[in-house]
Amino acid sequence: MKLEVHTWPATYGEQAQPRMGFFTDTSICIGCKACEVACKEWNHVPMQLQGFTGNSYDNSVDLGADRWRHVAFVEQRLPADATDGGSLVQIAERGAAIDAGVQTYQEGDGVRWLMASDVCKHCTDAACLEVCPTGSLFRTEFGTVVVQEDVCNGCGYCVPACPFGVLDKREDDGRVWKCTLCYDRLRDDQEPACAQACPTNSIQFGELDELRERADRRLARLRDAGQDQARLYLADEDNGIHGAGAFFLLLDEPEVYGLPPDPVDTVRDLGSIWAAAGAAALALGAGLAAAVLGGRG
Amino acid sequence: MDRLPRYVPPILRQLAGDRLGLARAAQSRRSAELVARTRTADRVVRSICPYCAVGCGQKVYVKDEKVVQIEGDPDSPISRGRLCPKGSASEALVNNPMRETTVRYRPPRATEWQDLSLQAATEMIAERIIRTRAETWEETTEDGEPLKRTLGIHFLGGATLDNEENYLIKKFFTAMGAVSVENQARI
Amino acid sequence: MGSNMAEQHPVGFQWVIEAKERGAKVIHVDPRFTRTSAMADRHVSIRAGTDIAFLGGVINYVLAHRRWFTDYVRHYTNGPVILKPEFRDTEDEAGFFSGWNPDDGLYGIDTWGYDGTGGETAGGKTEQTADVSGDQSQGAHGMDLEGGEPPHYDDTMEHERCVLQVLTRHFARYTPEAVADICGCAPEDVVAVAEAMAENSGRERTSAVVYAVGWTQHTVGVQNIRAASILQLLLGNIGRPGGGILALRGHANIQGSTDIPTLYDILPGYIPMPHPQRNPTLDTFVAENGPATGAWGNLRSYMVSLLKAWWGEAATEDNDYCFGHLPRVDGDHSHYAMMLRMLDGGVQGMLCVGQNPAVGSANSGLMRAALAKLDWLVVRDFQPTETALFWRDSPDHEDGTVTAQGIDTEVFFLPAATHVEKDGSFTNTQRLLQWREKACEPPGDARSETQWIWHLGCIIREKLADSEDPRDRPIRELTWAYPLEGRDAEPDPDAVLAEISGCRADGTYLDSYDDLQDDGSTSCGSWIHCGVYKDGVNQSARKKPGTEQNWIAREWGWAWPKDTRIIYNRASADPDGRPWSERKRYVWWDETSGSWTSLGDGPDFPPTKAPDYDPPRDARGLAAIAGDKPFILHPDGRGWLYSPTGLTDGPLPAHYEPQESPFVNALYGQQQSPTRQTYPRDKNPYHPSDGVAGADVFPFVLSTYRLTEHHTAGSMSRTVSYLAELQPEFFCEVSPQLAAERGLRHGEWATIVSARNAVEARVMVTDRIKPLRVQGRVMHLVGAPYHWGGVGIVTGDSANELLPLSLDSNVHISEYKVSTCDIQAGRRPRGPARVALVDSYRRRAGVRE
Amino acid sequence: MTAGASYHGQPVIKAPVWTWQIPWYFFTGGVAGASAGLGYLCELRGDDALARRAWAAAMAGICVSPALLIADLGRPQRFLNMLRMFKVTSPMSVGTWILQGSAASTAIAAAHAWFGLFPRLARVAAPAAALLGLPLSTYTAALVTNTAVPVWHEARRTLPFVFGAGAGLSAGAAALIGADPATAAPARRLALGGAAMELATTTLMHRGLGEHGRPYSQGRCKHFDQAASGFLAVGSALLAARGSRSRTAAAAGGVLLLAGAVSTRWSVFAAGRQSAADPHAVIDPQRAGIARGERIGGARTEPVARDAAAPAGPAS
Repeated sequence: MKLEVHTWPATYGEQAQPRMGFFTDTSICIGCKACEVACKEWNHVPMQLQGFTGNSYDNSVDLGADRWRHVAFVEQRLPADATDGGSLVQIAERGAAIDAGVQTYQEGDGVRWLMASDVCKHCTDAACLEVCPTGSLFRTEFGTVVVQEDVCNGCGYCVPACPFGVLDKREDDGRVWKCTLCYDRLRDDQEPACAQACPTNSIQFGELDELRERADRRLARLRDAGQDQARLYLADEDNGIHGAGAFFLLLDEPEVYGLPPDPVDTVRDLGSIWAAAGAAALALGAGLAAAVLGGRG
Repeated sequence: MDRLPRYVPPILRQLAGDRLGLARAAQSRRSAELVARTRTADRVVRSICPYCAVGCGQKVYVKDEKVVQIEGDPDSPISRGRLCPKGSASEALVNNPMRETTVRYRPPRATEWQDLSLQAATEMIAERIIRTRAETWEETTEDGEPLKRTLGIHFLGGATLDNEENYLIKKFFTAMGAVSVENQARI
Repeated sequence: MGSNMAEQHPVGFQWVIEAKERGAKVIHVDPRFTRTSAMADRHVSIRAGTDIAFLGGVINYVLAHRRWFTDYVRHYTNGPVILKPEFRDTEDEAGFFSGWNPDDGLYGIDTWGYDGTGGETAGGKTEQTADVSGDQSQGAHGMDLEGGEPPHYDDTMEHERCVLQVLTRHFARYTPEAVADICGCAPEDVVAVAEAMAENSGRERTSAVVYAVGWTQHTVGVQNIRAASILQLLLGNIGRPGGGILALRGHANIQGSTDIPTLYDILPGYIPMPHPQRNPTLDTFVAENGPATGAWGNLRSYMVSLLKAWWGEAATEDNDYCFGHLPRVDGDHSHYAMMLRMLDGGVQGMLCVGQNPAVGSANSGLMRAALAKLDWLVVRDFQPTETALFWRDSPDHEDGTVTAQGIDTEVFFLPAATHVEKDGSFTNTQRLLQWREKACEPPGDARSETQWIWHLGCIIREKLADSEDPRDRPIRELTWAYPLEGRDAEPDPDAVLAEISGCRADGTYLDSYDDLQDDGSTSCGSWIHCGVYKDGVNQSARKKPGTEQNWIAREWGWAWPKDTRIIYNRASADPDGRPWSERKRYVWWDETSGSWTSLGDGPDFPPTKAPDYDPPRDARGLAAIAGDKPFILHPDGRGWLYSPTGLTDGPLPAHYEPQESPFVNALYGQQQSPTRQTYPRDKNPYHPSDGVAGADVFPFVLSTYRLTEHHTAGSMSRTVSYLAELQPEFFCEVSPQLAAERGLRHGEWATIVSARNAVEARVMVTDRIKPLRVQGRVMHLVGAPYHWGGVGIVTGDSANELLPLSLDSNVHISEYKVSTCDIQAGRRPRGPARVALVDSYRRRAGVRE
Repeated sequence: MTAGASYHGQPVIKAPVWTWQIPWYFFTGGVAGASAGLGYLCELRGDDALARRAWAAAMAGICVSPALLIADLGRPQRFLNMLRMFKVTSPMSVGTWILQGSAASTAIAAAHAWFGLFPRLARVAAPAAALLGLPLSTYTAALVTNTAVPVWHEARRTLPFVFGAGAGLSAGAAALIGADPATAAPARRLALGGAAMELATTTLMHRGLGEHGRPYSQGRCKHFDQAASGFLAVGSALLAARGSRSRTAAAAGGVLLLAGAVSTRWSVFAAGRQSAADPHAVIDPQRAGIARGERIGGARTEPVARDAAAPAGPAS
């Protein structure tokens, strides 16, 4: 069974807009968290005080109902002879310093500090909206995925369906919340709050096609400059979610940033899921019949 | 689906071109009519961020005489519409529930604040400045060189005061002979 | 260096990222690996407080390898100028310059001058004293030079007493190896940075140096910046696009509140406050404070125009334009000096406006003790700050050393308007005035400072209206009438700006400070701002979109002086007025029109003065500046590699250890800056430095700093939910090695102790903090952001509790960036036990007495 | 180099926010669904007494189920939004409609079985209830397997059978309690057969899960799983040995088997939470799949030349 879940742009007819998205280039993220704040301020997302986590400079922990942009901080020690440094620190140069016997520790080591702003991926194949029973989650005319706060009844199905752990239920509210890619601003031809605020343009907003081309050029440049670890994440369609509306340039493996290396839309397996459920139902029917009708008495 | 009136329930709208109910059919009335609050604001004025000295441009949206949104001003050649986390939190600074909007007064040795009108407070402060100035006035040095000042009053200003405010403060206190006017730049 | 730009000026940092994308190389020299380091091509970790040593190493490399920009240095700097034979360098005097007077701890500066000039003056004095605040009171200073020309100079720069040679000898001992041993970096680091700078400077290229309070908050703060100035002048990077020394200021209008100062020692436009004089006349003031040549040659015009702005009709030629109305300064009346005076009972009243010394000033405990000695205190802020609440809630109350009933101070809290609730201008970090439009009225009793000070002034003027006392004349005669507007009868800030900008007697507006007269026919509140209201238009309110202009964007806001976006930009052309290169073209001489033209900026130079202009010997003011001398604020028009005047602590930077240091000064016999201001007393004890008994009690270097997510002492961020949650708790950053040494566990608590106080912080063990090997020993750094206090959504101990007061004598700024401390695992003791803990440390270190 | 890495040990996906009502609903839905089938088949066979008991159990299950579901909603007053659409991609949506149909038809069939009401309607309603009861019993498995939770999703081929078997055994066991052993043979066969099947399919599921099945040997999940096996084994043994003779033994066996079915559902529920909370449960299998070359994964390191003319948006 193969379902055609790509309902955009077809269902919007003439009202369809170009698909909009984010390209988050983490190689120029300075970890300022302007995106987190601008998002909260625009969308009136409540405070979520979680105390000192010790997770480098990240005290917001993860994406969730009260955090639609989240900046990850990863501190890494790298061997001095690492030529695939990837960070913008020239680690190779450390070696000379060590030879001089000046640095007393991290002998042979350099530091790099990765920062990356995470957000809802607005998947092409979006499990959350597919499993949503109420239609609260829907795909907009911009190809984005939005929870409608006037519809959501807090069934919570989307929460475990999302392969990125983006959605969560707001405790005192009962509904599920996530990034809307600033649907209201988009309808007003404005950039989403996070992208507008981002000081270094690490978060770039635009038409997805154009962003993908830009990302390819950027990747080529970084790799030419010797950034062997640079990679694009979810920029293509040949992955388990058929590409994302929000994709990333990373400087290490996705899981280092808390992202799944191979995310898959669960609904891809819907055929086998329904088949198994159907078969099990038939088996149950057969069992019932056997028990009742097949007995000796 | 464009032709279907809004009161047709989503489950029926599904039949008209969104069988799986993943997109258009699921759109609620609120979503269909959603408007950004920057659009519905009564006016927008242009300001500058109050935190650091980069001087980022801000657009301040006002609705019903209340600030409803502050965001970066794309026209600014300094900031190009961008803001840092503090700048992005400016609206929350202005509409902060922690803001105190009435005068508080604490008499000597009291253990709690008391109420006081703004007018009374200003009057009392004026009296104290005059009194302290009189009591601590230095007319000349020991050598008879003119000093014409008081060191009995210390003014310490934050660096978020406007140029015009600083000017009036410096002008006024200098005329009063209160020379120790200082600010955050020293700190 | 000395700046964590990505964290503290993130939006400004977009331009660094953009430059980097275009191929610029970014180097970050800093004790910590910060978010700026993460974005840099190279991070060099140095010990806090050793910036002069590092820069000295870079300068030495440039000098030793003859990498300076010869034409620039020869024509535009005082490199060729020959100094007095009496001048002795730190090389000759074991770490002192000539003129040191050990009895009063001050320098006499007679020997520092150019050969053939008279004794240098500063504020009418020939000795640098603590009441003379370096450049801020001496902007108007400089030597008198006939025709604006130093008497003796050698354009070959070979003369042994010429500045370049003095410089070469002075910095010769800053070898890469010596520097590395002091800073804890590698010798290669010094060489690589110097080479990168030198390579990227010259006709075709320029390099910029960016600093912030990482340089200023030291006992040698001004000399840190002087060192950078020397480097940039040698490399020809001043007055040119892409060059310069960029001071990143930390507060929205901290630049403006220095230009139009709320500072004790200067008047608007850096005119010095008068000192007591035998002959207290305007003429004496001008003679003693203004050199005859250069832009300061017109000091009398600036001063008379200011006096006219303040006292209007009352200021006449007959009464010296009310010069006598100005109060005099004769000592250090700066913030910390006043707080100490307050502690001794010498100050009755204090007004804190948007400022929070109870957590924001160094040695906060001493600050609170001083506040308790006041009769009255006025605090204006958005909510009662730690300062407004010092009588009720403070660490001292928690310790049980004070009670509310025991504090006599009367406290007024007045709510303040926010930036969107008033019109007004901020001056950003690049001297650019930008106007803010009022969005709405402030709530409740909240008022703007303009409204508040004006009404307060009116009440006081009314009360003194009938006074016969001569001391009340200045306040009675003050020009205090402004058009009022709005619900709260607020003086129109636009009208105030117009007064600052200035006008003629007939009410027409002035275009620039060139128009100012010394005969009372012009009035101007701040000469450097003259023209900001040119043509009756608020020039700071210009907001033509940046996308509709070239990169200079001159129709956005207004920059002092004369709306100049790059200061001293005459230096962007060669001595003949041609661009140094096509690539770096900015301002150049246009022969056909006979004037300076540019890419869009105004020339910071007399517009029609030809490059070959040679001033007559009797010329004064700007007329005395030659056509190839860009530095028009100096009497000789040259950039000063060597500062013959203006500084209290020496004409050249020299490495001195911080007030508190675990190391001895490896370069000179003198440990600390000899002119630093210290206040040894019970509430402000200092730790012994290396070589003194007890130094090992506080073995670690402590550095305080800010985080992107918070603002200063936190009043504007700890109270804002979206910011509070991002950095909710006071933490300290330590290396894994120090953690192992002291049993500190990541995420748990540590107590940081100094002789001033003990505070507790969560522990962040991180590879970003590196132990460094200095003088053969391992040095550990304890990093402590200082944003917390007792008020707000998130609260915590304040790192400022730990710091001593030890000041740079030029500018009276304290050494926040480096002191020493100890650190222990676990939370701090509560109540009297905390006091006992600090006492035990004091005893062990022998600092009690 | 970063194999085994995670972001500060934080989970990659979110654990389900569902609370205690949901595992209970897995149970009550199964009871309702399979009991309807049992009731209808017994009616066909003419075993009216057993049929009435089964219809009663079905009725009880179908009444409790929506209550549990509504109680679990974040906004219970919006439960009607469940019927706003019909979405085949959402087992919860499909299940809601099944539940609606099931509830209506079961109510009619039960009313007829007990009180003789709606005889004409019941002729359609009873078989409808019986038929709808089958997917009602197994769609909950589809619901949980159609998520990103590895321990659930990877069991998508077996879990429906576990839930189906559990439904059967629950219906049988429920009908046994208080019934005359002499007339309850079909129920007993159903209960015993179902229990055997549940044990078997559970074992199959665990085996099939391999690495993904780690939660079943850890924490709360493990305890529920062990309890389920115990209850089912003891209940089955009791029932097999004495169930056909002793009313008490039949009742006790029935209760034990019901406890077993409940425990199984709780173990599945707990497994989901544990699996979601462990970043490595998500990352490692994905990484292994990439390493084996079975999957490309989300990241790529080489730029691709894009055909700029390729349309990806609406013609504009």
